[in-house]
Amino acid sequence: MILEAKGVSFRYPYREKQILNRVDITVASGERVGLLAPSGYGKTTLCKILAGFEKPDEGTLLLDSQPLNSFGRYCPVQMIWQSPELAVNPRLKMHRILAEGGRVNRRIVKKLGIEDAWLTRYPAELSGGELQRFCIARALGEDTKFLLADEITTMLDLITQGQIWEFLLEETTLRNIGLLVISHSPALIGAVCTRTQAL
Amino acid sequence: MRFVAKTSLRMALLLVCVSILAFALVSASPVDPLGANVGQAALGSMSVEQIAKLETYWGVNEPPVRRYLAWAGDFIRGDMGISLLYRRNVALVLAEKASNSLLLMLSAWILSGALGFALGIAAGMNREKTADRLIQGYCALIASMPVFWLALLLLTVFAVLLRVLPIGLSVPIGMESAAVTFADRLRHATLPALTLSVAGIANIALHTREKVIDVMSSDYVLFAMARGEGRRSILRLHVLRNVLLPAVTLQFASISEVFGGSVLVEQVFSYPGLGQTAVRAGLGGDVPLLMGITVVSAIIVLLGNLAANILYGVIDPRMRSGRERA
Amino acid sequence: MNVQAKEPARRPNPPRATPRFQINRRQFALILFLLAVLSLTAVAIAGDRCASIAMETDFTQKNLAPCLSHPFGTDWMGRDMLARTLTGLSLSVRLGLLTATASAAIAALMGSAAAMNKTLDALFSWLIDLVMGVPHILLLILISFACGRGFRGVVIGVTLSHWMSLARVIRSEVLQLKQSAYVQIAAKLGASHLRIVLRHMVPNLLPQFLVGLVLLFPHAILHEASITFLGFGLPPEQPAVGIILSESMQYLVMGRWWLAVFPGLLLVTGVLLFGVAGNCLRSLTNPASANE
Amino acid sequence: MEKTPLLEVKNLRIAFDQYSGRFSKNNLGMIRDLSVMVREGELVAVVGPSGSGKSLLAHGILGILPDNAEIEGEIRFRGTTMTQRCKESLRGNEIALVPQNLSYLDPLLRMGPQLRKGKRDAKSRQKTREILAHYSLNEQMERMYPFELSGGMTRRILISTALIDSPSLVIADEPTPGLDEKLARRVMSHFRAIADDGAGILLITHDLELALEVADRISVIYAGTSIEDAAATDFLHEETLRHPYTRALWRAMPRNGFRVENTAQPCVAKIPAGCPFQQHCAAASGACRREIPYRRAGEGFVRCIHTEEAVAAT
Repeated sequence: MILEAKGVSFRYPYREKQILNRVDITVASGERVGLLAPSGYGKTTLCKILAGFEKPDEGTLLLDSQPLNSFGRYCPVQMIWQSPELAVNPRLKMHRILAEGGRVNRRIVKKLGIEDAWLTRYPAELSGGELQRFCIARALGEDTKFLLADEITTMLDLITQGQIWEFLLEETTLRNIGLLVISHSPALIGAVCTRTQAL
Repeated sequence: MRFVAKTSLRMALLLVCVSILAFALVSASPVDPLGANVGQAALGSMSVEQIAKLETYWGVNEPPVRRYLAWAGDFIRGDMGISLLYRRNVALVLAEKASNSLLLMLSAWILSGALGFALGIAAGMNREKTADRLIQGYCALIASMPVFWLALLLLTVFAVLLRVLPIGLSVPIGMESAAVTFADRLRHATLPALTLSVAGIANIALHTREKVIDVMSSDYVLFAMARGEGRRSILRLHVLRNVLLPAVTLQFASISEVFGGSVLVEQVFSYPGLGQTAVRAGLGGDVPLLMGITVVSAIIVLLGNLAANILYGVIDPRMRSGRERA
Repeated sequence: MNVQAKEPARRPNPPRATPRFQINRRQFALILFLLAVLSLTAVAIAGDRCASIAMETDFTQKNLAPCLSHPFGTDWMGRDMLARTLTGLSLSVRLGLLTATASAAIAALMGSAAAMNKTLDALFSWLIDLVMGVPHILLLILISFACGRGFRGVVIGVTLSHWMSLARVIRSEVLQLKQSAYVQIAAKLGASHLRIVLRHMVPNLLPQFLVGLVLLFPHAILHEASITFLGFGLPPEQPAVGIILSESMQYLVMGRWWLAVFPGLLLVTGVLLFGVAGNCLRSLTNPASANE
Repeated sequence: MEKTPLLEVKNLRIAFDQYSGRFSKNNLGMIRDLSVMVREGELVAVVGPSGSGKSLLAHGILGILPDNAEIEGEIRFRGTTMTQRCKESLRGNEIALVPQNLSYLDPLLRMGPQLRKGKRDAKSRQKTREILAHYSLNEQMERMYPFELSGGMTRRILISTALIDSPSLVIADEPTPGLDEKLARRVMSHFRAIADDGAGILLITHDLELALEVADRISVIYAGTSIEDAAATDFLHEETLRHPYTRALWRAMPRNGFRVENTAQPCVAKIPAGCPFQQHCAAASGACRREIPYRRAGEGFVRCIHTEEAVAAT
């Protein structure tokens, strides 16, 4: 499968700055594309557009030549956010948050190092790194074909970072998932990606 | 400048809507203007022609929209109609009553604002200490107290038991209006104004306290402490600066509360101001007077809101530049 | 609790109170809340029971100062003031319940509708500004006037003039939830509209709504009393607190202070209890210290 | 032989009273046993995973912990023990803090008075101008509000707030989160320059790679406990590091192969007695559950019973 954005432009309402200006990007299944750009270059916005959270002002977004919303309710392109604290409902226990992603494979939960004791806790009782693991597991439902990782380990310490990336490489290779990695660390992108694109 | 113009326009439109709403409400009333003002007995003894003449005078048979337009047209020309109770031009009645109320409301507004702000700062800076608990307790008590009961209490204590202040009215009874001195008027306004002030403090004090606590637990005050700034410097440099604007804004926006309070207080003290007149107009079915008071008070309230909006929009640097960018 | 604090770690937020009082604060709030609710229920029932005593006139017992058999004294018709006040307060509490609930329902409806649709939102903010443009008491007078005074006028007036601030809270809360990352993500994960509302929106809104509802009671009760006091509310034969206090005015000058002081005191206590209940509920559901 | 110790923190413990259930409370130790030392002209980086209580260290030294915090242990400045009053008199002149981000500046105060803490005398004005000039910020900056600053300006302004007091100790609390690499490097070089001018710097960060570029020594924290203190040069090779967690950290660095193992910190309420890392350590034994001293090892310190020095000592 191929996820492609063509000539995407975007600016937030009431703000002058054009965030994205005619951006093209393509990610194919099994590919790991690194997107390298300094802060403030609309990387997160591009991610949100690719995952269908925002509509571009101009340009098209196609998955295998079809619009994204033609794939049913579960979106085959899933995004993992920079701050996991915002991505989970603070009033739900972790096992229910995990269940939001449909049937999440036991293997994924195990591989990510999610401990059983965490499942009965609330988000506020877990650290950022632990929460991020849940968000990743949740985004890896059976129908996920593309994964967008927006600075997902920036706030984490090196070891947690490494753990998460090791898992993601293995899992996306196994399931032939296309991965878009956004980071401002060239070292990380160099270690993880098969191809780099500048914005 | 465009912002001010835009806000003013919105307020003017709102005023029109308020008058429509008020007119709709008074028109919906089952109170029969003829019955209420001429009296059922008098009505019974009148001839059909006389009644018909009166009906045209009150516009009973005209559709409400036409009546409203006629009223609004007159109003813009400065003619608010004739008060049924006072048998005088509404504008004249309102001018007289408003001058009485103005003294009362303005002094209460300023006094409660200043005192409330000071108490709020004191409470917020001494969070969870005795001063704070006392102020909070006072505010909770006042907020749970009907204003008119507070007025009754003060009246009992100062006018009935201690006899230091007059019971009511704006001037001594039976005195020629020429002989009334400003001191007399002041003495008569003291109790009502005091009641209004005491009641008005709670809101602004609690609000200011919340803001002070927000500021005191902000990162920038933490950093100020880390930089060795003392309590006094933090108060002067950060707390006052960040709390004053919202407090003043709130005070402008709370003019409606002061007016509401004055209605009750004037009733208790038989103080002949706008509030008491509103009650009489309502009870007596005096539609032109009621409409006049509603529109005038709406003007006061909306001007207060306008002032609040402009204060925020013009003074706060963040809002200022946010608008320029937008 | 939030111990493995988020990075960047800053001061752990809650709770900020002094440690001395902290141990029991939560339990204390719960107990206080239950006590407040219990005593208000007791008043509502007691007042209803004394309704007949409140109407009994006994001219041999008129104008009595507070004594053992009549703790609140009697009025010029020899009616027992304690019974009258309790009946009045009971009426106030029940009226408050009715109007505050109706007002909160309007608020919930208006607030969530405004958050869902832009046109409705503009209309909504206009409507709020409009209602707030008329001083509260004057609006009550106008509505009461439109309804021809009496019970209906009070209920409609108080209901229609109290929904604004809660509606604003609900609106901004719904807007925030709609914008929140986790709700958007839930939609992308295939959750249905209903599921999002039930699982993400309602649980987050409910506590706010309940607290707002309870804190509406005091306002509703005070405004009902005020408008009745002015003569626009309940009819004079009804033993309502507003009526009692309004009648007491003419006797104050004669030194019959008990006619005003005790009924007012009881009303203040009732209103305070509602305030206490609301604040306890708020601190119990406060997201800053809840759920840990 | 060594430069004078400016700041010594010994066996610091910071705990909080917090609600653990709906109605019950307990006392949680966020910092359990932390020791660190900064000498004049030295840049020491305190590095640890998220939630290891690093920022509290800064707040503890400056005496600005929230009311419900308890603090134990010893903090010495130039050899004298710091009491709360002593901290209050030292902060803002001898000791300065460089905060994380813009939220630490008063949004309604222009930068000039903000930098001078409201002082109006000619001397402070002069000093403000000098410092702004030093960081190539122009004088118009003084008229600006915090929200008007750009990203790069913000960093320089935040550092300026500390230097206005000519402190002998600068504490920087996560000064680079969310910055791109170029900007982060530049911020770090500013700190190096300040240290080279003679001040001691305590740099609190989770970014080990960046810290290694400028720091003289690295102090590693795990689960609120100091586990190793080593010269930055020790991080060139895995063998010169002493604690198994530090070694795991080293292996996880992208340049050293990005190898990872599970090192998740235990939840604060469930940290075992003895070595906090024992659950993930291959060499863990029963002895690791006993109290383990923070002992000198070469130029630094380590808290592990398995290091060669420790074995040799017994």
